[in-house]
Amino acid sequence: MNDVIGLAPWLVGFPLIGAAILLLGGKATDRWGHWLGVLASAASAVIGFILMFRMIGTPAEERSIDHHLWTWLSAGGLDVDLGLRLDPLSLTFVMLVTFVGTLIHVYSVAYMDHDPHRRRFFGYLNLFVAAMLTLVLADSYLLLFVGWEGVGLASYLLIGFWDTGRPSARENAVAAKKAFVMNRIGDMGLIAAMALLFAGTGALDFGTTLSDDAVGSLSEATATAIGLCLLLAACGKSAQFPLQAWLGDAMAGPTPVSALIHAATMVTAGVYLMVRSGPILEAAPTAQLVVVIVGAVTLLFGAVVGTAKDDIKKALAASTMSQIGYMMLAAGLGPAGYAFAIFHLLTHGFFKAGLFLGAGSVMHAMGDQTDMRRFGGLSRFLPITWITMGLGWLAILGIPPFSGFWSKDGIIEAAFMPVEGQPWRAWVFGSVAVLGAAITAFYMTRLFFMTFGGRRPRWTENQHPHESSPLMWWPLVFLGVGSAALGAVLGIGGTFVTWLEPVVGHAEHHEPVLPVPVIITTTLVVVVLGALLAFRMYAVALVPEEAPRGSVLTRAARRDLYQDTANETLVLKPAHGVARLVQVGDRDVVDRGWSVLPQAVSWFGAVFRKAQSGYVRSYAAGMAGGVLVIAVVVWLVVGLGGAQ
Amino acid sequence: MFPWLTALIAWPLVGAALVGLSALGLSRTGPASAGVGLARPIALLFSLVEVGLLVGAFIAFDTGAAAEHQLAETYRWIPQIGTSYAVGVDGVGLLLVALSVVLVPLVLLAAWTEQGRDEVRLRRFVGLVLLLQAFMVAVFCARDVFLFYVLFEAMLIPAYFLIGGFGQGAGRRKAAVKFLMFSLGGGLIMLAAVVSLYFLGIAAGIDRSQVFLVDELAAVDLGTTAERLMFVGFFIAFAIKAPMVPVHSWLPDVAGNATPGTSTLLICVLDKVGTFGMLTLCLPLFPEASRWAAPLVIALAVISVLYGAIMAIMQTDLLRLVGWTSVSHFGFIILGIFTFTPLGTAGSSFMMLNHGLATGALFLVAGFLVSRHPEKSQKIADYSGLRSVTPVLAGTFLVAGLATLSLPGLATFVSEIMVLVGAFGGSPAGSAGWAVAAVPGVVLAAVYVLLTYQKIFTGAPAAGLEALPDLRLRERVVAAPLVVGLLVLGLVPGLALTYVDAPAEQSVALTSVDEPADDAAQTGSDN
Amino acid sequence: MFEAPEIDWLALAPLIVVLGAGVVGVLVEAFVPARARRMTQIVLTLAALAGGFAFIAVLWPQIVVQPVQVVGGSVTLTPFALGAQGIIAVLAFLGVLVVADRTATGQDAFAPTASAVPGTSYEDLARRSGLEQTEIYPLLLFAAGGMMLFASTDDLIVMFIALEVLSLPLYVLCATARRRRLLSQEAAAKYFLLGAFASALFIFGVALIYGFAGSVRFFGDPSRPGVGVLPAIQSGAAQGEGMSVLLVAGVLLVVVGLLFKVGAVPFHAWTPDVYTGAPTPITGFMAACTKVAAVAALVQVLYRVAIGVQTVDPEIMRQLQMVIVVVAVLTMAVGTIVGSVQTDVKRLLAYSSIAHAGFLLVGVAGFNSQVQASTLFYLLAYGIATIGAFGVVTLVRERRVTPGSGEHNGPVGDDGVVLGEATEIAQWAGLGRKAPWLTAAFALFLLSMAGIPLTAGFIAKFGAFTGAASGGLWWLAVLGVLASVVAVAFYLRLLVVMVFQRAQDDPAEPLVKLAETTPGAAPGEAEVSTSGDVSTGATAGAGATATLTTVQVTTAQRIEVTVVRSRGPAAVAIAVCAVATVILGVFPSPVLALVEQASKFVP
Amino acid sequence: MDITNYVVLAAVLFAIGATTVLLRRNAIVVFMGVELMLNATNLAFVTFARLHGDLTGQVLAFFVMVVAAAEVVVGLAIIVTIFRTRRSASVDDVNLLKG
Repeated sequence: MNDVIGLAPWLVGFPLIGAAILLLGGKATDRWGHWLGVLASAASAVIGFILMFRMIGTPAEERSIDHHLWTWLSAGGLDVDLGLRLDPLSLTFVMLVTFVGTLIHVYSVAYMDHDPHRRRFFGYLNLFVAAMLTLVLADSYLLLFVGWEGVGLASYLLIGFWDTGRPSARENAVAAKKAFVMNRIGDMGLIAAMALLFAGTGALDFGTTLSDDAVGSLSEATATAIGLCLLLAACGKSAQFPLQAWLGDAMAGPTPVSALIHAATMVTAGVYLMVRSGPILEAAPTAQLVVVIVGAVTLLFGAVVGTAKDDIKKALAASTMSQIGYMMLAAGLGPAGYAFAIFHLLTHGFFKAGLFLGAGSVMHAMGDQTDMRRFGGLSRFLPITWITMGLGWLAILGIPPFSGFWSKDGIIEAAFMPVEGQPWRAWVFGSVAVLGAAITAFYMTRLFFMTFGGRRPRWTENQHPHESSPLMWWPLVFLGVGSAALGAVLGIGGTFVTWLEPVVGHAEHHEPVLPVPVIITTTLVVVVLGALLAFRMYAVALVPEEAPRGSVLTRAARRDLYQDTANETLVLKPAHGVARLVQVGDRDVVDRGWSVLPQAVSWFGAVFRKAQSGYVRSYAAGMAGGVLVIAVVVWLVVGLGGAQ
Repeated sequence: MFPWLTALIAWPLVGAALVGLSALGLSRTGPASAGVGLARPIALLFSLVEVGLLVGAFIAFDTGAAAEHQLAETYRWIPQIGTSYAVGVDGVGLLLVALSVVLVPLVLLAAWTEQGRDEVRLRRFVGLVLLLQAFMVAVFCARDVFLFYVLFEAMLIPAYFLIGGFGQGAGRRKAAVKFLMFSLGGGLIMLAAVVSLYFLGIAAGIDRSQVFLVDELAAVDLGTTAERLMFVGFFIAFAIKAPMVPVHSWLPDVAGNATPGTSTLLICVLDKVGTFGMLTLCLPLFPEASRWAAPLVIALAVISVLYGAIMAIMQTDLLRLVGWTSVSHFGFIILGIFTFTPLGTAGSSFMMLNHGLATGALFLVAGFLVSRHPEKSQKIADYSGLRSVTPVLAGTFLVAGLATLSLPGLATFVSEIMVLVGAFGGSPAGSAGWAVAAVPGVVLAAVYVLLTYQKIFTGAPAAGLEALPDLRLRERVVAAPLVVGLLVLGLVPGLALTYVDAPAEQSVALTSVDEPADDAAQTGSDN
Repeated sequence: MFEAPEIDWLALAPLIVVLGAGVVGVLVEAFVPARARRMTQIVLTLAALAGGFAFIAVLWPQIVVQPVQVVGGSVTLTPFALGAQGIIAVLAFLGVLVVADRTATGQDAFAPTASAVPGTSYEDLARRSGLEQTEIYPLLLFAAGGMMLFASTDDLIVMFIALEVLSLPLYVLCATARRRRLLSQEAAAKYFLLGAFASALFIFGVALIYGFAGSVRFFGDPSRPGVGVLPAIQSGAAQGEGMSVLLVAGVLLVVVGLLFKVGAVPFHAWTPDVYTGAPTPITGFMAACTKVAAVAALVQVLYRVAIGVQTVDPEIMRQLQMVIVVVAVLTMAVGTIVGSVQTDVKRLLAYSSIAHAGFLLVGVAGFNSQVQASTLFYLLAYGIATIGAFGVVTLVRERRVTPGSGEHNGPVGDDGVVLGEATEIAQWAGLGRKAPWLTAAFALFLLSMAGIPLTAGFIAKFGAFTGAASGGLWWLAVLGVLASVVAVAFYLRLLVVMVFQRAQDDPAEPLVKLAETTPGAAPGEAEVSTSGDVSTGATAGAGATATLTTVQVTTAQRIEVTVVRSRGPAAVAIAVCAVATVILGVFPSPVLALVEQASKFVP
Repeated sequence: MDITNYVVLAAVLFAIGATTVLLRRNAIVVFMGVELMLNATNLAFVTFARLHGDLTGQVLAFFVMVVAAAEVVVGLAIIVTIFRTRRSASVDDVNLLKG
């Protein structure tokens, strides 16, 4: 392992250099820039593979390596090295990011073919890959934060990629800003967590802070505070309730971006953070509970929103939110859940990326139309897309043996694990997980059949759907295969769980409150029921081209359960009020307050000036008066005093 | 040993004299004199040679003893008043000297065409800039309270003329006066404290002819009441300079009316005197009073952080907005200093440097933008959709903006996190709470930077702006060092932290409760 | 029995040279032909002042070691007194340089015949025949001599004589302005009446002190031990209550007389009017030198009284101090606050002078010999800046221009008619463009007066505040600080106009004040001439304010502001003042060392 | 007769002189008020000289007289000049300078 560890920095280095060349190189790189981007990402992927295989070849207990690069920050008692931590967890992410990332790079070459700013797009993509790899490879919270905000920046740039020159340009820019700002709200949590950690343990690197000694030295209150702060950060990044509002708008970015950043990788960083910080969360059961609750709430929230969305990307975004809810739920369950959280993260990365890219392919074919009510009957025209998306659809539904089944089922089982002293938890969260699976089945089936099924197309005029270029469908094929097989490959025999054990620890096996076969069966039954319902409504029945008014719940779900309204009323308006108050206060109180001084001087000046009347006699009177006053005062004070 | 600091101080003075005095001889109606057009190149040359001198100073500086004041020179200046020409820098001072030395050539370059072809204005402008530079360098080197005070006030004069004489806003004269009145008001309050120090120093037995040496005064116990009063005197002056809410009112006006170059020098360098003074004068001279005042100071600092950020969000004028962001950042710096942790103090010291680079970049790039507008409008609403028109300008602006919002990977992040993390463990009561209260500042920063970017650079290009030229080579040369500096210091902050770490430890040691003394007392009582 | 007193002629030499030259100057008026008279007078005056200063320099080492009482104390040369004399000599020298400058217009600031009624043909004739009043030079010498004596005597009656010797020439000088004659005469009348009133108060105070002590000398005559004010106080003669009242009232009146000369509130009212009305070079001379003499005398009187009283009753001493403190506060307040609303440059400088009197008194109130010496430095710094500033004012003029004639493009003095000084602050707009060097110098003087570091004024102000603080008057120092903030504001206002504002007659932006706005008269003159009409009727008329009665401003003409070139002396004076302001600000050490030596009041 | 009475007389005369200065408009009369104050001073000097048995006071009175004479010369010259210009000797008319 040590002979290849020197390659690790190049995981980040290649895409970073790629980004630098593409962004600074200017028009000179326009012609070949996209291929450079692909190459940089692919190079990372190759290094990732090498490291991965070497890691597999090392004994389990040696699978955590901290690779020190240089002393980053050493001042005032805080010593943080700039170093990389290579362990099964980070390498899993590396593989996901570089492999899926490279596929998406390739896809984008074709997808962005007509965009005059393709080079810039690849620059941003490379920047994202570099930042995401920094995030997962960091060996300290501080460096993690660099990647954390780096991906935020890349996300910002990519969501707002079309921020000029289109009718929707301003909205895209606003969406980008919204994403970044909401992420920043989460980041406050990370900053606060770091402050607490430094105060509590005197360090910020994983090696120290997550060690048993350090965690043991934290009081439960501190650990809870840290855990909640980390959760806030994770909520921001992973679009978990209550910071979920940005993700839907983030679909304003080009579809490969949605696939890579807002489905497969970046949004799952919150889960990574939770799993990485496992030892701290385990010391804070309350925080863990909150994590689970957040996961459960988001799971349902996203699922409900997903049922009503007609925009294919927004529906997928809601689905992403919901799936991450699953992961978050799992991450809150302790060691039993960690592995499945990451497992689901991995499989989700594949199938959701595939679904998004498929959606991109559909949009490409339909002239950038995203409204599913304007699709229908596309399976004939886009066979490869249809099949690969179908694999993704089965995967997300959790139909055995597709990959989603292996990971999601693990989470559902874990959710049914009893918790000592709190018997209600297993039932509540288990049921939520099952319910979520049913709704997922409904909305994904709806999405699938509204797009590909249906008895007649609902296209607008002049649509000539066609399969996309090989550059686009080959990645789909790869992802489709992954969606189909990855779960089985890693899931059978617990390979993946074992692989992660060095990081997340071995989970004591408890029996769920229900027998496992019962859980599996129940889940499958409700999933099939949900899918059938959707099939009946959207494949068998005619889908109207204009959305019917719908029930109260539908309308609410279409508007994301009024999340923007809530934010508007609860946060933005009061905040704006405060800002106005400050502004008016600054102008009318502070600034005016200071200007009172010169005004007062001028006023007194004008008054005293009148004494300078120009009349000699009044001047003389002033003098005489002055003499008299002084004399009287002196006489009163001194004269009387002298008489004694 | 070569007197590096004196050379650094004197060299711009020579340049200022050369260029500035020749400007006085020119009147617009007068005949064209020799050397027309040479003012800018000569000034630039001087400022670049100054950079060379700075390199020499850095080489001569021993980083192993960064807490000590090195390159020191002490000569009697006015023994009757007790003041000496005493210069010397510790790591923090050296970094700030570096900031003042590095920014000047960039500002000169940025303002290359700003004053048009008016030779008189040009010469005066560059002369004043060099003069200001000499004072700024000197003030960061001063190791004598009186000398510090003299420079503290004297540098207001070139700054005043730079604001009032060369600004682009209609209110520049008012702004200049406001700036000077606030600064002088604070300065004169400080003068009262300086006068007091004179007597207290003599009373404490310091040689009358050198009573103002900081090192001597720092060793004196002034007595609680006197110390507190004097702390207040010094602190008000520094707070006005810093600028801290509620004595910040001059800053937005200046930022909105001065030229971007002036604002850069003024807000990014000159104002650092405030925080520098807090760090190197208030803490060592008045440790007890600093502890006493810390809770209030911290509260005001955090209020500044939020207040400045909120006001920045509400601005409609681009340059005023940048000014307000500085109020916010100075809040962070002060927070770090007055929570008395090595980490926070080191972070504040580092932030003084970073803020200069980041906000300087933002001011200058904003200036480039404004200079392109047909009407030189500073109204944010007058711009739109410029990313497609001037992509490089947009990118540079965004990078500068990201530095302002302390994006990790850039130097500003390192310092900000150091301040926040350090402040959380601060010793004054309530530090942790105030530190947490300051954290939303990072969200507000994101809002003001990205909102501005969104309004100016995204959407459809505004009418009349469709054909603006992108950044010219000269302008790129200005922006590049700042951006590179921010990146390099972000990735290898150790380059700068080696200079600030030891001084930070030392100043925190000064303000911590004197444990050795307590020990001595205990052993004394044991005996 | 009459013994011829032994007289230390060397100690008197500075006075003798200056006053003697004044007498010679009178003779020059009588005997030297008119052509050569002016030059002779100027040379004589400057030589006398330089000679006087040379003698002071020669005396210095000796006096520092051993102060001298000449003629039993009529002239008491302590280092402090000699220092004051030296400063007066230097400032008078610079002042005379400004006075002597006729500028590019070829006219000095003085009326050809001050006694002529303005606007009469007689006056016109005098102007045409090129008459000049060279008597001003002997008058200046007498005034300077009087000031030097005023600052260096222990004898109150000599002080009174010196007061009159310095004042009477000044009254006359005030009345001699070439332009704005009405204002000049008014200034003289006010100065005279109020000055005489103040003198009367002073001398009555002297009489009361004489009544108390039987002597008008503080230290007394060495040949008559036991006789003198201080011995009288100390010998316990102060036990009787009546006597004590005499002393207190007497000292009070004497101090009031001195405060009048200093220009302290409430005895300041003459200052703005006289400074505005007097010919500007005289204003400069008077503002600088009189202040030195008056403050030096005040310091010595107070200090001597303090020596006496402190031993007897420290409480009285404290009361005396409080009087000075209250006056100082009032003076600072009025000077700065009323100054901040002025619109005329000379008047603004006059209020500045009042404010500075306040700052000086802040230092004086410390009652500490060490610090009183720094008062000398203050006086020097203030005097230099004042003379320089008024010197600049003499060069900023109004000029009448007839548009369309093509004249106004030519150099100054060739065409267009240069009128009086442009003293409205608004008229100074854009001066920085027209005359950068002059503006720079003026800005320097303003900054020095404002007490900005690296100028002499700052070191001076520091000394004053240290003085107050050393006397335990911390709060007074703080008040002084606050007042200087206000003071800064009004210097700044002028600076802003000069440097930043665009001139109203800037060709680039023709915002010309056309004469139509005030028909028949130019703005600069309008106010004065109409007022003149009110009081004097048709005889005086518009021309009453200027000797140039033949040139009328027609509607087509306008007034521009211009800077006339100095013929040399004023430029030299301004340059010297500017350089000295900087040197005293940056390297004050040598002068401060001298001043420290001067911290001796006791003979 | 008690010598104090002379002092009191001197004070009263002085006060009358001062009042004249304050109350009368005619410049000449105002100036006469000043002269009266000076002469009151002379009376005081002489009285005190007598009191102390010291000749100095009487000599001082001469000095004061000489000074008074000199003041008259200058003062009347100024007043007359103003009168010739303005045809008025009222001090209240001379108030162009104010503010």
